[in-house]
Amino acid sequence: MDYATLLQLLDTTLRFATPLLLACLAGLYSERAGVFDIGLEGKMLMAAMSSGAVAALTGSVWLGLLAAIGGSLLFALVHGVASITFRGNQLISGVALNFIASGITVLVAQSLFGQGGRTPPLTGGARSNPVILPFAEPMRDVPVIGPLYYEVISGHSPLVYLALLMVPVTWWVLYRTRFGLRLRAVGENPAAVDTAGVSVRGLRFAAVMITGVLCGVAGAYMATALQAGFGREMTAGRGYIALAALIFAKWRPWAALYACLLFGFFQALALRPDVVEGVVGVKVPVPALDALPYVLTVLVLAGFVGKAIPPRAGGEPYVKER
Amino acid sequence: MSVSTDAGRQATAAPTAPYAIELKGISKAFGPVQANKDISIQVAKGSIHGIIGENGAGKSTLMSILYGFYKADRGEIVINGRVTAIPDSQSAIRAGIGMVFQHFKLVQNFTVLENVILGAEEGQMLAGSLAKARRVLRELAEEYELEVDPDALIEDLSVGHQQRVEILKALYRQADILILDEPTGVLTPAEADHLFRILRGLKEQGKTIILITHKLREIMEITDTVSVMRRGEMTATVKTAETSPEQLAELMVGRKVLLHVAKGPANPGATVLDVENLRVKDDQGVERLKGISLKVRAGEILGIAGVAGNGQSELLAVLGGMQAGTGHIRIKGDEIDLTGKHSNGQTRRARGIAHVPEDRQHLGLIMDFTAWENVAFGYHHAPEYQKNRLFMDNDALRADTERKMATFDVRPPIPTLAAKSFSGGNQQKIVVAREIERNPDLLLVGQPTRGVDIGAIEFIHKQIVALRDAGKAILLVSVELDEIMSLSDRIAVMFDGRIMGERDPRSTNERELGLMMAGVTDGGAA
Amino acid sequence: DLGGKFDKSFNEAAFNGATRWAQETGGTFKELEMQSEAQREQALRRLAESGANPVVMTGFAFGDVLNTVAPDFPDTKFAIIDMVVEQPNVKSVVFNEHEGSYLVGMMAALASKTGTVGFIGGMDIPLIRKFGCGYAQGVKAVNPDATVILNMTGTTPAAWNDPVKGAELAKGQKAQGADVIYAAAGGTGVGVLQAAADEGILSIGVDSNQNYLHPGKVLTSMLKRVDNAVYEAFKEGEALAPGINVMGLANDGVGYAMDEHNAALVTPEMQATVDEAAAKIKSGELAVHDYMSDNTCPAATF
Amino acid sequence: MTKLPKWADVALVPLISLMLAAIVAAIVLVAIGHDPWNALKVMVDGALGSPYGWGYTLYYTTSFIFTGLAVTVAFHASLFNIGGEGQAQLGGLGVALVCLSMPWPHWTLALAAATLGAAAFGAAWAAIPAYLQARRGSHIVITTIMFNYIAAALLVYLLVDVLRPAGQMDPASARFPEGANLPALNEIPGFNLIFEKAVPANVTLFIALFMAWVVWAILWRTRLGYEIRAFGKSETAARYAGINAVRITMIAMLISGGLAGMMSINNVMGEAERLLQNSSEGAGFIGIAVALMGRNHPVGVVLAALLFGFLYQGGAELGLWTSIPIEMRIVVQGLVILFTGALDMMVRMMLGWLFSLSQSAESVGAK
Ligand SMILES: Nc1ncnc2c1ncn2[C@@H]1O[C@H](COP(=O)(O)OP(=O)(O)OP(=O)(O)O)[C@@H](O)[C@H]1O
Ligand SMILES: Nc1ncnc2c1ncn2[C@@H]1O[C@H](COP(=O)(O)OP(=O)(O)OP(=O)(O)O)[C@@H](O)[C@H]1O
Ligand SMILES: [Mg+2]
Ligand SMILES: [Mg+2]
Repeated sequence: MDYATLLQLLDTTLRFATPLLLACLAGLYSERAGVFDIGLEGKMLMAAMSSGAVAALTGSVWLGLLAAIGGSLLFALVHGVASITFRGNQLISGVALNFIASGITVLVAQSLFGQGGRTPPLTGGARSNPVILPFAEPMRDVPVIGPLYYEVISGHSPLVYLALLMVPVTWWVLYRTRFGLRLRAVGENPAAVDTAGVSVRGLRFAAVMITGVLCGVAGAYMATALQAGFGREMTAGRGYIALAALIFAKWRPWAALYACLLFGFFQALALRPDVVEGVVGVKVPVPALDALPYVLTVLVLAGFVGKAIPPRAGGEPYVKER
Repeated sequence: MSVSTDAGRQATAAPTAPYAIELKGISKAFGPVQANKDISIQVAKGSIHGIIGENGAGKSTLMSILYGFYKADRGEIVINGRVTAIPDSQSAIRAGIGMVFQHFKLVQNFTVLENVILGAEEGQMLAGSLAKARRVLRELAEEYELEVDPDALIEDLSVGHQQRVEILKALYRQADILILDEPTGVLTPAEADHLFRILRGLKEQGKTIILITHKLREIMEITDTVSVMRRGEMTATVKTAETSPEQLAELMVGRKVLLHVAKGPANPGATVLDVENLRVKDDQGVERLKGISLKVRAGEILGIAGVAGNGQSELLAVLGGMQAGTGHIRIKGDEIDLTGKHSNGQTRRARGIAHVPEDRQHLGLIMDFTAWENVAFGYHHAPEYQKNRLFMDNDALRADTERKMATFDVRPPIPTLAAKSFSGGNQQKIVVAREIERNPDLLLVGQPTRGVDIGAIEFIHKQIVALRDAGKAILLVSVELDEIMSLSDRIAVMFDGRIMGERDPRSTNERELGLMMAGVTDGGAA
Repeated sequence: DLGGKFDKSFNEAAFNGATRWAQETGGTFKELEMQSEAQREQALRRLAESGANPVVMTGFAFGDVLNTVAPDFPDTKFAIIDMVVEQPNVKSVVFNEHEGSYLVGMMAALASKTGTVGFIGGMDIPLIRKFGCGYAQGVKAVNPDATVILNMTGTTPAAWNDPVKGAELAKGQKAQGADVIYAAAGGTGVGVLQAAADEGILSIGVDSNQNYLHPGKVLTSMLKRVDNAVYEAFKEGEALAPGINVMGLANDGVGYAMDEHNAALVTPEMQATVDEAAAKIKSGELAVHDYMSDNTCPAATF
Repeated sequence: MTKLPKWADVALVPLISLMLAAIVAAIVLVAIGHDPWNALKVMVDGALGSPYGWGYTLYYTTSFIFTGLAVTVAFHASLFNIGGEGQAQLGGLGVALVCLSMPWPHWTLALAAATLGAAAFGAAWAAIPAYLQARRGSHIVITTIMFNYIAAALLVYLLVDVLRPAGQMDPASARFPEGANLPALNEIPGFNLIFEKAVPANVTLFIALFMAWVVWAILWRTRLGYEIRAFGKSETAARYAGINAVRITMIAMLISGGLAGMMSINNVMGEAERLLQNSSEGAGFIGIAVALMGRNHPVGVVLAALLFGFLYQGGAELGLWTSIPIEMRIVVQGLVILFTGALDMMVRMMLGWLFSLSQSAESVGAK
C-alpha cells in the first residue's frame, strides 16, 4: 500500500470517525450520569432528517444544524422523562425511540418533499463545506507531513474539527469542573449526590440534554457534510457502533477518540477490500471488516481486552433509601 | 430515679444554652407501617445524645427526617430555638446539620478530597475547592485525630476510614450538629474507641452529637442523655448518669410480659451439627467469620446472641449453603461441602437442613409469588409436589398450602394471595410453616419474630419448641435477648465473627450477655 | 430495485416512463417500492391480486420471485426489466448496456487529461460488470494505455443506495488520479456525482440523463431507456407480448446524453468520434464484448 | 400512588398504553396531512377485510408469536434479549442448511428437521451472550445488539460467497426442494374453503400456537419454569432456595434463542422457500413490543402478535393504497414499546390516580 493510498484511507477514516465520535461523546455524558442510552442511533437519524430538511428549505446549513439539535433534543427529552421522571426501563425507552425515529424521519421527509423519504440534494450554503486550514497550500509540498496535513488534516467540514475539539473539552468538563464532578458522582452513586444536597434529577436531565445536542451535531454532519441531504436509515447503525466505541473506550473521552478513529478506519477499510487484500495478502471478505467493531466490543465486554466497568449506577433509576 | 421526658429537660436546660435540636410531635408512616409516632425530643447544645431501640423501631427514619431525607407527615423541627423547615438535605446542611448514614454515601472510585467537596464546591472550577479542602482537612485532622490520606480512593479505604471521611464531609460543611446512625455497627472495637475519642473532641468544640446505636455499652460510655424508641414511639428520655444498662434494656424491649414459653427441660441426643473452625470472607475480602466452632445436638436449641452485624448472618448463610466458606461442617457425622457446585441450598435441604432466613422479604419469600408458590420455594423438587417426571402438581401444592395455613393460623388463609399482600407476621408464619413442616434434622432460624406481633411470636416460639421436643436440632439466631433467653437450652454469644463464650440460660442474665455481646470478655468464656 | 424511486437513475427512469404513459393515455398505475428483499413476493402478488395488468417490475432481483408468482396469475401479464424470465405471460426486457457503456467509455477517454478514468459499480453482479466491461473497452479503444480503476460498492442490494460509500470511492479514485468517473450504481451514483463535482472532476451518469444534477460537471450519461421499456409495456397493456426483448443501440434502447448542461464539456470532435463508433456498432461492424456472455472481459479484470 | 387491582394491571394498563400510542400515531398522521380515520379503514380492510388479507395477517402473526415468546421467556429470567433479530436470521440459516441438505421425501420430515435446525442455530447464537452474562457479567443487552450486527454480516458473507448458486445475481440461497415446501393455509383441507388463493400463512401457525402452550407449560407447570421465574423475581432469594444462577441464565437464553430461531420456519421455509438477506425483517425487534404488550404471558403474546400482524399487513396496505409511507407501522411499533415498556409507570400513576379519585368519591358518597 503506497503513501497516497494510506493518506486517502486516513482521510476517509477522519470523515467516518466524526459522526461516531460525536455520538460516542454524547453517550458518554448520559451514561456517565447513570442513564444508559441505546437511542443514540435514533437521535442521530432524527437530527440528520431535521437538518437535511431545514437546510433544503432555508438553504442555510446553520439553520439546519439548529434544527438537527432541536430534533435530537426532543428525543432526548422523551428519554429523560421516561427514564428519569417516570423511572422507566432506560433500555426499552432507547429501543422504542430508535424505532420511532427510523419511521418518523421517513414520514416527515416524505410529506415535506415527496421524494421517497429523502430530502432533496443540498448545494452551496445548504451544505457544510470543507474549510482549508491555514498553510495547507504552502505546506503541501513539504515531504511526508505536507501531504498528510493537506490531504488528511485539512479540507474537512468545520463540524469535523468541532468533534475533535469536543474531546479535550469533554475531558476538561468531566475532570476539571464542578459539573463534571457531580456528573460522574451521580453516575456512580446518586445517593451521595442527593445527601450532599444536589438534585439527582437535575444533573441527569442536564446530561441527557447534552447527549441530545451532541447527537444533533452528529446527525447534522451526516446529512450536510458527509452526504448532501438526508436519506432513509442513513445513519446505518452508526449509533450502535458509537455505543460500541464508548464501551471499548471504557467511558473515557480520549480513549473514545481513539476507539472512534479505529472503528472509522475499519469502515474506511471496508470500502477498499483491494487494499486490505494487498496488505494481508489474502482476500478478506468485506462483511468480516464490517463486523470487526462489534466483535471487538464483545471481546471487551467479556473482559478479554481489559474489563469494561460501566458507571456503577448505570441503568438504574434513582430511588431514595438509606 | 426519674424516667420521663422531663428528666431530659432538667438535665440540660439552661437559659444560656437553648436546645440545639427540638423535635415536636414528629410522625411518619410508610404505607401500613407507622415508622414514627408523635415523637418529641430536645437535645442540648454541646451534648452527646444517644438513641437506642430495636431494629425497625424508627430511629433511622426519625434522623432521616431531621436531615431532610424524608418528609415528616406531621410535627415541627426547631434548630437553635428557631423553627426550621427542612424539606431537603440542602436546607439541613444550611441549618448546620451533618449526618453519617448507616450505609455510607460515598463515591467509591472518587478520592477522599473529591468526596468531601462534592456538593460543597466553591465556584465552577474544581482546582480552588480541592486546594481549600486539602488545607481544611489537614487542620481537622490535627484537631480531631481524623487523619486520612486525602488522595486515596474510597474503595481502598477500610470501613473505619470511610466513616472518618463521612464525618469530615459533615465538618467541612461546618456542621455543628452531627448525627451518626449506628456508627459502630461496622467498626472493630479499636476503631470504635477511636471514633469515641473523635466524638469527645467534637463535643469539646461545642458540637452537638446524636448517636444511634443498639449497644448499651456505648450509650453508657459517652452519651449525656439517651432516648429509647420502641415500635415507632419514643418511650423515654433519661440522663445517662441516672440510668443503667439493665433499665435501658428493659425500656428497649418494653415492659411486656416476658414471653414464657412452656418448655420442659431438653434431653439432648447425638450431635447433629458439628461446626469446626469455620471461616468466611465477604466480597471485599474482609473476614466475617473468624474460626467458629460449635455443636448442636438432637433435641436442643442453641441460641446465638449478638449485636446485628457480628457474623450471625454469615453463619446462617454458610450453613444454609448460600455462601462459601472454609473449615468443617458435619451433619450427623458426615462432612458437607462448603464450596463448589455441591454447596447450595438444594444440597443442604437434601441433608435435612431447613432454614428460616433472617430476611423473609428478600430471602425467604418471593413477594410477587402466591402463598402456594412460596410454600414450594426451595422444595420445588420435592416428589410430593410433582405430577409426573415433567410437571409439578400445583393442585397438590395448593392443597398442602391450605393445610399448612390452617395449622399455622396464617391470615387470611388464601393460598392464591400474593405473599406481599400478607402482613409481616403472616408472611413469617408462611416461611416458618414451610420449613418446620419439612420435619428437618436441623433447623436454622434467623430473627424468627422480627417485626412480628406478640400473638404470632408466641405461636412461632411454640412451633420451634415442639420441633425440639420431636428430637430435632435447632440453631437460633436473634438480636432480641429475651427471645434467646426464653427459647435457648444453651446460649453462645457472637462478637466480631467469633464466639465470645457459651452460657446456660438458667444461670446467666441479660446484663452478663449484654456485656459479652459488647465484646467485653470476662475470662470465663468457654 | 432497492435504489428507491427517486434514485435519480434506474428506478426513476422507470417511474418517468410510467408517468409519461399515464399522462398521455390518462390511465392510472400503482407503484410499489421495496424496502426489503423479503417483501418482493407480497408486493407482486398484491398488485396482481388487485387486478393490475400488466405488472411491470424493474430489476433482476424480481426474477426468482416472478418465476413462482407468474404461474399463479395466468391471466395477468408481467414485464420484467434487466432479467430473463421464461414464463408464458412474462415479457423480459434486457438492454445492451455494454454498447452504451462503450460509448461513454470513449467519451471518458477523450475527456480525460490524466489518462486515468474510474468506474464505480453498484452491487457486484455480472450485470454491472457488463457495464464496466463495455466502458473499459470504450476507454481502451480511444487510448489503449489508459488505466481504468474499477470499484464495486458492495455485494448486497444495499449497494444500490449507499451514497456515502459512493462518494468515498469516488474520492479514492480521484486520489489515484482518475479525472472522469462513470457511476453505474443506482442511488449510490448520486453520491459519486456529488463527490466528483466537489472534487472538481468529471463524472458520467447512468440510466437516466443525470447531466442536470451538476451542470457543467457531468460529462454525459449512459442512457438506458428503461422509461421507454416501461412506457411500451404499459402501452401494450393486456396485449403485452411475452418473450424476450433486447434493447440496444440499434433500437435506441441505450445511448448517451447530450444537452445544454454538458454541451460545454463535449467538443464536436469528441461527439463525432463517438457517433462514428455508434454507427459501427449499429451496423454490426463493431462488436462490443458482452461480459455476461462468458463472464470474462478482454479490457478489464474485476 | 394507590395499588391497582389485578385486572386493571393485567388488562387496563396495556390497553391504555395502546390507546396512548394510537393517539400519538393519529397526531403524527394529522401532522403530515393525512386522515387517521381513513388510514385505519384502509388497514382494517386490507388486513382483515378479505381471506387474502387474513392470509398475510396470520403469516406475520406466526412470526411475531415466536419472537414474542422468545423475549417473554428471557424477560421472566429478568434478561432483556434484544438479539431476537440475529437469532432469527441464524435460525433461517439452520432451516436453509437442513432444507438444502437433501431432496426431502415429505414436508413433514423436512419440517421436523428444519424446526430442530432453526431452534439449534438460534439457540447457539444466543448461547454466547448468555454465557458471557452468566460467567463474565457482560451486559446481555449490549452483547445481543452486537450479535445482531455480527449475524447480519455473517449472513451476507454466506449468501454472497457460499450459498449463492452459480449464475444467480441476487444474494440468496438456492430454492428449497419441492419436498421441503410447507402447505400454506390454502392447501390445507378445511382451510382451503376460506383461503382459495395462495396465501403465505402456513402450517407453521399451528406450531407457533403449540409453542405458546409449551412456553406456558414450561413457565408455570415445570420446576424449570418455577426456577426461571423465581430467579427473575429475586436473585438473592433464588440463591437461598439453591437455584443455580448460571444454569438458569443459560437455559432461559437457549430457549429464548431457540424460539427466535424457530420463527424462520415460517418465513424462510414456509414463504420465501429460500434464504434471503435480512429474512427476519425486524420481527425479532417486534417481539419486544409483542412481549411487553402481552404482559409476558403466552396468551397475551398470541393476542399481541395478532395485533401486530394486523399492524404489519395493514401498514403494507397503507403503503400500497395511500400516500402514507409503510414506515408508519414502525412508528406505531416504537410508540407501543415506549408506552408499554418505558412509560408504564406513568400509565399506572394515571390509573392509580383515577382509582383513588373514584374510591374517595365512593367514600364521600357513603357518608
Ligand atoms: N423507605 C421505607 N419504605 C417503607 N418502610 C420503611 C422505609 N424505611 C423504613 N421503613 C419501615 O419503618 C420502620 C422503621 O424503620 P427504621 O429503619 O427507622 O428502623 P431502625 O430503628 O433504624 O431499625 P434499625 O435499627 O434496623 O436500623 C421499619 O418497620 C421499616 O420497615
Ligand atoms: N404490600 C401490601 N399489599 C397489600 N396489603 C398489605 C401490604 N402490606 C400490608 N398489607 C395488609 O395491611 C395489613 C397491615 O399490614 P402490617 O404488616 O402493618 O400488619 P402488622 O400490623 O405488622 O401485622 P403483623 O404484626 O402480623 O406484621 C395486613 O393485614 C396486610 O394484609
Ligand atoms: Mg436504622
Ligand atoms: Mg408487621
